[in-house]
Amino acid sequence: MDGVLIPTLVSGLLLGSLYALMASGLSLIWTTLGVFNFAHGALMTLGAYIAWTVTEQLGLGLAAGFVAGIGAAVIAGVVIELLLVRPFYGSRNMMLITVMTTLAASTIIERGISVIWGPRLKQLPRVIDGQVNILGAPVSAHETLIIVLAPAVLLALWWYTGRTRSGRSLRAVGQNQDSAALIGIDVPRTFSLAFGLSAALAGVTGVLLGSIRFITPGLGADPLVNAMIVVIFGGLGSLGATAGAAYVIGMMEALLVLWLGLYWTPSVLFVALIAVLVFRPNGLFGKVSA
Amino acid sequence: MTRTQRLFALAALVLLAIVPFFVTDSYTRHVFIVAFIYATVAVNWDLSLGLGGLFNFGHVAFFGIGVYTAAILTTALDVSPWIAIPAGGITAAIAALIIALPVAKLQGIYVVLVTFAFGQLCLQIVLSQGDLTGGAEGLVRLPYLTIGDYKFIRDFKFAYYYLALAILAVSVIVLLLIAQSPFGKSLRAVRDNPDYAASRGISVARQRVLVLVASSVMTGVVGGFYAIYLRVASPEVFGFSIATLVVSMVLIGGAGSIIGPAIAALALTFATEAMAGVRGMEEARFIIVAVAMIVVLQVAPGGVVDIFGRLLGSGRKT
Amino acid sequence: MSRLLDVSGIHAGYGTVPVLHGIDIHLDKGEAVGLFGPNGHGKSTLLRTISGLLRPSRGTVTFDGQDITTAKPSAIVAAGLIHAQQSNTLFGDMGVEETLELSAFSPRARDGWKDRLAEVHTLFPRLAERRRQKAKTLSGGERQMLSIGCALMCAPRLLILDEPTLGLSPRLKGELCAAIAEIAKKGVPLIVVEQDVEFLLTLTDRLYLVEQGEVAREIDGSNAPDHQEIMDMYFGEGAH
Amino acid sequence: MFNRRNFLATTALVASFGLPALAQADVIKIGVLAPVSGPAAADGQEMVNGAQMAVDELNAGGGVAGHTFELVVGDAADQSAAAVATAAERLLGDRDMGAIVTGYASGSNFEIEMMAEQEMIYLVSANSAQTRDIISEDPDAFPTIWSFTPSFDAYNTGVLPVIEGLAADGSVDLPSKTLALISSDNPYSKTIAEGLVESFTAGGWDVTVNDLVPFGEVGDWRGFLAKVRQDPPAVVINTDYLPGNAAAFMSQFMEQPTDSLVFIQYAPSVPEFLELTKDASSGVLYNLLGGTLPTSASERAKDVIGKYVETFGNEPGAYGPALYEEVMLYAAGLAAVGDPADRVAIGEWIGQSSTETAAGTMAFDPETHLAVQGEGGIPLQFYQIQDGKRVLFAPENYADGSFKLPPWME
Repeated sequence: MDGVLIPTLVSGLLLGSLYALMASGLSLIWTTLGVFNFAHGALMTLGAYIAWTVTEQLGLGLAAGFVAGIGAAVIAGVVIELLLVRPFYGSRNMMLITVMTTLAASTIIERGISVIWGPRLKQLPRVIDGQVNILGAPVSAHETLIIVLAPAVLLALWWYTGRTRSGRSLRAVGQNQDSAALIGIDVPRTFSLAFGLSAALAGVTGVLLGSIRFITPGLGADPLVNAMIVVIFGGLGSLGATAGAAYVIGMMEALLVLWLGLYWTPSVLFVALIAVLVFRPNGLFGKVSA
Repeated sequence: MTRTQRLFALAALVLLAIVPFFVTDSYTRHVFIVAFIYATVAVNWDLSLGLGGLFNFGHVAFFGIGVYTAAILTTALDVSPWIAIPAGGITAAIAALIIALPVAKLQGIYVVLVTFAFGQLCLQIVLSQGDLTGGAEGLVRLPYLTIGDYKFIRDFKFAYYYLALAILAVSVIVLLLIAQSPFGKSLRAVRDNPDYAASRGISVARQRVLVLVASSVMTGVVGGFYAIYLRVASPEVFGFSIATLVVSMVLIGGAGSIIGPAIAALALTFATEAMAGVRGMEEARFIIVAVAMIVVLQVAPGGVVDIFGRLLGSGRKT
Repeated sequence: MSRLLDVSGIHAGYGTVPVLHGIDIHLDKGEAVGLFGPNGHGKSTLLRTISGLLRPSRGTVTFDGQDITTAKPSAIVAAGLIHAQQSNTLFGDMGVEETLELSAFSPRARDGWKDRLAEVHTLFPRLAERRRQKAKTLSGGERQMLSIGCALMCAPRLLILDEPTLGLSPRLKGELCAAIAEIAKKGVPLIVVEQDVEFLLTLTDRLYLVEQGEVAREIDGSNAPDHQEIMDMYFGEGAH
Repeated sequence: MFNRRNFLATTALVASFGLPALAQADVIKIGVLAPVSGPAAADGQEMVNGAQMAVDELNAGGGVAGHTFELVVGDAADQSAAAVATAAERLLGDRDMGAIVTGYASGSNFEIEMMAEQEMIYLVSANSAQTRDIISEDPDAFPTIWSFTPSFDAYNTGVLPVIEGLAADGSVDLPSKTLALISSDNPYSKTIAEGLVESFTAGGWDVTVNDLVPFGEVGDWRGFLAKVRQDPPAVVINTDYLPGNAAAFMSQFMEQPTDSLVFIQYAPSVPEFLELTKDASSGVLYNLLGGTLPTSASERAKDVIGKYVETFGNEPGAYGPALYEEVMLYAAGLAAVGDPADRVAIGEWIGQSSTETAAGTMAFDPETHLAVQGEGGIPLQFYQIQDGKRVLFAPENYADGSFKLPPWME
């Protein structure tokens, strides 16, 4: 069984890492603004395309590509906040309206990418070539990097929101906007900050994903669905709950693939998801009462 | 609904009813039929989304369930398409009851997420039950409608046009009646003032179950019609692009107004078709629809019907 | 004496519902002023307008010679006008110490925040005891202390307290009133909203009675009412 | 099934104002029904390019029988029934439409019946199983519908002889007759996988692993590969045709390769697959039915690909040349018949024709309206990727190289 189990666990870890990176961005915006950003996947895609253009077309190297890709995602994220989210603050159905506007943003970005870059597949070079041996299972160095990098990013995020002034201000705004404003926090600017930071996470995920999968205009669509499952499982609450849920889902998915085959895995995940919500309406790690 | 609006709706219906006598080409009639289908899905979605304030992201799944009900009944069980079409409404209502169980208890974004997951689950089931559903390929060559010797595919879509229009008209009338019933009023009251429910002892859970089931029936029926009309059922009906398109119709038309989404469905279908004829606009037309939706949400949150209402000077009563 | 705060002719409300109908109040440097009046007559709305949470439809607010009518709340806080809200729940999932640290947010408040933290701890020893506890686990009185503590961390040049003793037991209320008196003694200009007019009379120089979104009466040392009069003001003439 | 002659009789009355009859226009429109937006846009735009290239060439040469051509695109978008039907209706409604060409528009080819009802020339270049199922019941009812893709049966039966041939001539040493197979849940991959299993078991082989993945993006194949590594088979086959999935499969296989031949359906033929997998794919086998022949093996292919690269700046996949050839074949039919309004005659002429195309000799089976496969028809081409190049090693008459032992088996 060892020969199968270890690679499966590594798969689970890799999936969990990718989900954690994506879902933490979603969760960050949700906890700060109460907005669910359906354009998160499209921001990932945008980051990957910009990184590809800078790396491959302009030939400026992968490092420059990464910076440009993440930067582009951040700019797009802030623009979405300014144009598509900010006008609806305080309106009765803000949460639902912003679901629609961010969905529209994702259409615009994805279709726009298709117009600009054309439909042909692209791929970024890997950050590191070669292989690493994890407990006897060979894994590509690039994927190992993702497995190591994701927890590091999450830790940095945790440290940032817990220990720094601007990070704490994000949490403060998420918990009580009026009180935050009354101790001098610029609430709208904090919203932009949350969107920018979340978009940066999307960009990071995008460029990492862009070198293990082909880059297409729909690169972010599937991961977005998975990240949504993660945040539902996690209960959209804290960073810890989201990250925990990400790794639980990643492992579940890998083990389900092993036991049931890839075929039934998505259906089982969806059923599990709906079941979790029936019994725990605020998610697996969410608070029991609303 | 004011007298003006009722007159307007009646005039529109009469106008649409005489269209086939002037529009004789199959293509334009087809675009009308597709617009009626989308309009039916949109107005029913408006019941739960606009009037009920329930963000049911799985509404298009009811449509897909209707599509596959009709397709499976006619192919696997040789049921007459005349029975298969309304059967779509029944299965869609059953599905609505099932999804209402978790939805009744959930709040806000969780409603969005769980109904979205429901749509994805339907898609997965269709893909995995290939023997019955045809899997990713779908089911083709479904039987078409006939009355005696009269074949619906032999009249340049004359009869299909009226059938589609009838389904839409029935939907709109039923929904307007619901909107004006005590149930519709309590829906709006709860939507606008959640505390009202508690003070009046209204069961929000029961309301949600009712609203989901009510909005699913005609959606399933028109799904059945879609399958029989195009003679094919394929899994794209559960996809994101149809959901996005129809929800833009609801919002551009004006959520909660019933008539608005129907107008928007016609307008958007013809507008995107007009753009489809232009080389190089293939992606851009989707961008234009998305931008239009954003602009409407920002400039006229009540939708185009609200703009018309203001122009006509008759206040919108929802 | 020079004017610190001048609120003149403010009209404000929520949506289409007007609450304030041209209210005027003012405060001089070194002064403490009380506001009282029946609930729902616009006291909190007035404070929200002053601190920038609500934009008035008409009228002006001037703080220390600067027009802050349309300023952002963060800019108003940065100028030193600090407002501690009624029944402020603050940040439920944040620790006590963390909240106090964060409250020294504006550039002006950052200087000497450690000294001020020590002062807050001296004023409210309980906050020091509870430093690791999350705000939502605090009792009502402790929450009020934290709210005032946070306001002090902002380095106020004018401190507005909205019903700081609301819903507290007499013992706790006494404790808080003493702390507020302590703050006033240090020379921080205060605007305090309270139902307990007698406490206000001991604490402040002047009182405004706010009714129907207007100042119904201004009271200073020269026309201080007696207990019966206050009760009448509150409950109307026919309340007995 | 409806019958064409019945159809004409029942519609004769309305036909006078309803049926779009081709006017005697100087400009004949040629429709491309293709997914030019959405997830399959890469294929769709290549289809448009190929057809455009043919139209431009025909017009530059002065047109055919006094007519010049204009291209009209119908977007099949996400390939939903509504999108395909609407686009098809739009093209069919155009009275100047002479023919409609495609690689594929819907997954089910249901639009074939719409085309047949209007007696529209419709040349398809994919989904031959669906085309056959629709046409074979009553081939006479579809005189204008022809498939450039031959039956996929050769995909099922053609692999085993080639692999056993390699073992027989000593090119590779197969330690056992075992096969591990994984497929994706779409009709194309699944049908081929089932056919392969049947043909290998009939040949006395053991299928040790037979897995299925849902259709769509699959980034992680390690579950399947773990089973492969536990008990290494002689041959590993993946019939998932999506290039992204295939690339992930190959790179994950190469993390710890087993002593097996690796065969992947279709995906390695997509241009990007090579650019992106680089050395990871060296040694992998694939085959193609109806794909463009290598330029070294066919003058025609060299000519068409050369023109395509010159016009659009990149190597085409299979659909660019296919649509080019479709338009060219229609033009030849038009030249022979002369009257663009007589679409049935042109369709019947196409059915009788036998032409040299970039994919091989194009002739059609009257029973299924599919391109004829094998000798005198479309060959099943076997390729191996060798150091970033595609090498055709079977059949021999088209070969431009020979099989080499994959690097991981050396």
